[in-house]
Amino acid sequence: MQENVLEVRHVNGFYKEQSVQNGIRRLFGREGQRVQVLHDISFFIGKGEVVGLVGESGCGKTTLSKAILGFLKDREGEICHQTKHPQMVFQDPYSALNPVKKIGWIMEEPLKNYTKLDRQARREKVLEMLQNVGLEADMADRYPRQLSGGQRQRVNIGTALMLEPGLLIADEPVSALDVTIQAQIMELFQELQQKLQLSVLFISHDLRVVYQMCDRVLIMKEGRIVEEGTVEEVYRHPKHEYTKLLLASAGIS
Amino acid sequence: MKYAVRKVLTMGVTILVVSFLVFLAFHIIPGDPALAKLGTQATPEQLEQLREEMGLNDPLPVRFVRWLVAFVQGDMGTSYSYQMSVTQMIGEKIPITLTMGMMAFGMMVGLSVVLGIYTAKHNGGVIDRVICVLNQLLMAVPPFFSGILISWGLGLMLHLFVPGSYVSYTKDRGGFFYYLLFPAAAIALPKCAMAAKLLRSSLIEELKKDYIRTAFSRGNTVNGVLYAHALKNALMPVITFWGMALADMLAGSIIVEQVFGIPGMGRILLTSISHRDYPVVQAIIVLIAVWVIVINTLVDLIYKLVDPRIS
Amino acid sequence: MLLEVKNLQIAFHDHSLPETVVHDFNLTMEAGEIVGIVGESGSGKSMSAMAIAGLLSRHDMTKEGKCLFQGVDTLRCSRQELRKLQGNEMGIIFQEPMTSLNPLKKIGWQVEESLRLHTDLGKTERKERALQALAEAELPNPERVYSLYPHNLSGGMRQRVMIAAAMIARPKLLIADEPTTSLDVTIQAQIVKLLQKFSREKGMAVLFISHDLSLVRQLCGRVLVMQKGYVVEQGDMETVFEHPVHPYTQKLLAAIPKIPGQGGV
Amino acid sequence: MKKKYNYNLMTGGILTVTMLLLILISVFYVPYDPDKMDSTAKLAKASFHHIMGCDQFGRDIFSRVMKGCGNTFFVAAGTVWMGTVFGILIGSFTGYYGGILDEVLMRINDTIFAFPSILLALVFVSLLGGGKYQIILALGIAFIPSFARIVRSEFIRCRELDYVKSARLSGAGSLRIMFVHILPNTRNVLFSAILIGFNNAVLAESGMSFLGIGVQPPEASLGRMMSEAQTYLLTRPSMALFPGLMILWMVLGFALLGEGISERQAG
Repeated sequence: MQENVLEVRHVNGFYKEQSVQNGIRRLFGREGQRVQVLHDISFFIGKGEVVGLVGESGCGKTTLSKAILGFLKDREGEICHQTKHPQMVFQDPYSALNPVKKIGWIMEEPLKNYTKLDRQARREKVLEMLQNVGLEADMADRYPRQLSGGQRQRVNIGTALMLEPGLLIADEPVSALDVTIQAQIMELFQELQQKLQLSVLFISHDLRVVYQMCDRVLIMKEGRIVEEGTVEEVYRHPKHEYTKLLLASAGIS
Repeated sequence: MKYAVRKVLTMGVTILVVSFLVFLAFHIIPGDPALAKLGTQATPEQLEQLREEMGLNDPLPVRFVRWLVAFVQGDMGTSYSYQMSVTQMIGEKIPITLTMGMMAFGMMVGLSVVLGIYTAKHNGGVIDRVICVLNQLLMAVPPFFSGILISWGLGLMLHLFVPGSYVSYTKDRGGFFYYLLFPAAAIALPKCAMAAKLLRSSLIEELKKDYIRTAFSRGNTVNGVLYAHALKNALMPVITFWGMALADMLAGSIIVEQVFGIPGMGRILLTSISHRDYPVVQAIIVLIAVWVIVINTLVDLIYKLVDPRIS
Repeated sequence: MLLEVKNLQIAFHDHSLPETVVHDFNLTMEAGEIVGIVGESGSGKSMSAMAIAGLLSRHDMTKEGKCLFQGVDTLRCSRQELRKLQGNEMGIIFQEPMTSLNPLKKIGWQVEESLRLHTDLGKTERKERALQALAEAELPNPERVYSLYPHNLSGGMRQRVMIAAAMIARPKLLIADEPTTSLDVTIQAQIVKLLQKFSREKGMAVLFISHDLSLVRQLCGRVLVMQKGYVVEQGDMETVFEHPVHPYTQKLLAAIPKIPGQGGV
Repeated sequence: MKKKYNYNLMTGGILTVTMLLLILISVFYVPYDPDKMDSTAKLAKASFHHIMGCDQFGRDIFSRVMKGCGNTFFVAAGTVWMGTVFGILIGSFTGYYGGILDEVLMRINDTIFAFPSILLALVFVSLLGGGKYQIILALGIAFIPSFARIVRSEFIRCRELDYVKSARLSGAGSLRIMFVHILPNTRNVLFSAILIGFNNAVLAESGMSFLGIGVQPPEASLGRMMSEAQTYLLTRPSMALFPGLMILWMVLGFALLGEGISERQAG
């Protein structure tokens, strides 16, 4: 058994409504009304493994990723990861890049905050990473608006990899892209994953993409993981009704 | 319904808080009301006695509640300078200023709707451009300048009215309204220009939206789309502006009353400020505060009526 | 023949060099037929569909060619003539169900709109038809939905409302511009089934625009592949998907992740 | 590419630049001492010596207009500076953190915001007394809420965007996220708010001076000049016209500039 990069045990997640009533309740030290969005979630990701997380909008995929990154304040259960700075690739290539900053500046940011490298060394690392994600070096001096969707997503992947993270969460990284661009980004992703032995939680609603990218898959519905297994297992012999429905809707099976 | 109750309750609380703040502000300032009443020749004993009579030695919250109760009952205190009831002093002036404000409001709403819709519909046309330039100019004119221009042009040159004169309501009803028409126009013009511009851009923005395309795809005429679909949506931000303008018009009237020599609230406020006649200033400020807060609540309620999304 | 588009060409003139976004677009549709147009963003597929629907009218744009719908040229005819078709003979649904409905009007009012504009049915009759249309679009509890506002409904339900509104006047042609793109997979499949049902039961033709090849495959009988304003390939669903001729079609099909043993798309 | 002419930007730019030039010159040079009364030139008509004529005391109107523009500009700039600085501070913290503090501050903010700024300033002036600096303080406080509100809503919009989450994952602290990542993104909105606020300040200041509670004599002020000129409206309308036109010039310049800039940002 390999060592696990991420272990999630019996996690319950809650979302607090931001209302005046709740604010007043908090003022008197009471708990506000909360809605449970994650129910008893348990899974693990091994080193160098890509795990897919499939579900429809509102099923709690994004909340789960927030919980893993430590952004969800109100949760119960254990989340252990071996890595210092887990990173994330976001769905929307447009809003994930600060529009008033240059690409180089954005990619440098993790190094500035977490390392003691000087300006020169940071610059070199950025240029190296640009090459790794298949972009020209002069991209460093451009603004996000001058880049296409595919190029932006390459920059996002590059930024996430700057710190050589042990764990990467990819939240629908290709669903906002055209099919042909999607194929290119997936190829790049797989190439980097193998080269750097990345452990990835790959969130997607597209079963075909998940099939190609992932080793194992988790099917999520209404805050619960309803099915789990290797991709082959789940796709060929789905057990849960919901998985069957998903596969049928996508024209697989 | 729950929404309305909540809004009205919030309004009540806000009015209380604001009037307390105003009350507080006018009690921190230096100056002794008893001294102001009796003059500097008064002996310390006399002063002390009057203070006791006026309740000035009681703690602040007690005095606030007493003042508030009296205020609600219509007793706003006594003016230092004129030794007469503030209620009486202001009471005569409120209808004048209010009439002028409402006339200005009516002018603004009417004109801005007509101009806004016309310019949005003929976006880019010659008349649209002319109106836009005019709007831009009007917005930059301070109300006292437009007042002076109206006095000079319509009053002195065209002899439509005599600048600086005022007709009392009791003497001549028609004349009263006629003479308030000009100051009302001076207040309304800049606001009207802003409202028309806002409605125009709001409509143009609205006409680009997806549901407009849907409306066309069902076979609506251009006018059908404009009036049945876009207008209501486009009016939302304009309603907010109208509300703010209505609140602002009282402030505008202070200046314009000065230009046209109208004996309204603005004039009393100014003289009271320069004479440091605090009871009068305080009463007027609280009244205007209530006016502003009530208008804001009304705007919120109208919003709720128009927009089902608000809860 | 229901629809005949001949040499449609659309160009923009907002820059000094005119930019042609649709070149030489040809299409014929028979009653009851379902035709798909696929392509990536910027391929001109939506532009062509909107031109056919008579919803493209910008002063900095020129449209050439012919687009005969029941003998009326929707590119040239007056707004008056166009209005008689839109919402009546021709229904249109759009990509974004969230923004395509007027947020301040009740669902019932919006579903009935076509009837109000094109027929002189009374209020009760209109309501009856609207409830029927909502039920046909498989919305649960039509009575309740009728008096709700768009923001009360989920994306999938709003798209059903859009379909009900488009179907209420029994159009002969339904133009669906990426109707499922912003919806979840399971809802997508339901919407596609719904369109299929309508086409079969009412003999309505559907022009289905999408970037999702697997959906087009499930729904359509014939397909046009567009790239950068050109129709690069068209024909039977089977032929195009099994034996693509044009390199771009091949590339598109290759870009879809394959699941061995499950067949292609 | 065919270039669309941005008339608003051009006109606004010209008006503003000439106005600023005029103010700059007035600091070093004015044709006459603006306070010097010349009994021989009382109510003099516009002539070669006095290009805008003289007022009832024989003071050169052109010189007074120049100084008055400077004073108005100074007050407006001070007001806007105060509003912006405190508005950014309050707006950014309440917008970024939210919660009960935000709730309370925004209630207060909304209430102040609902008041006509000139009225608030009147209250302050009645408490503090009139004068240039009192006006800046009074109007400045009255202007804070509008800026705070704008900054806050921008921060609320931005804090949910992915690039902020990405910055947090990159190890940026809250202050760095607020002022290095988010704040520069509010510049467009903030800039047009500053221009609009500037104009409101100009109008408010001249209005208060018109009422006699703004900039105090003998310092020249456009508003006061107009209120004095009212008496001579029949015989010398130009006395009111020139200061009025100057206010118009200033406000129009900034308004068109703002309009033009937002046009450019949009297109």
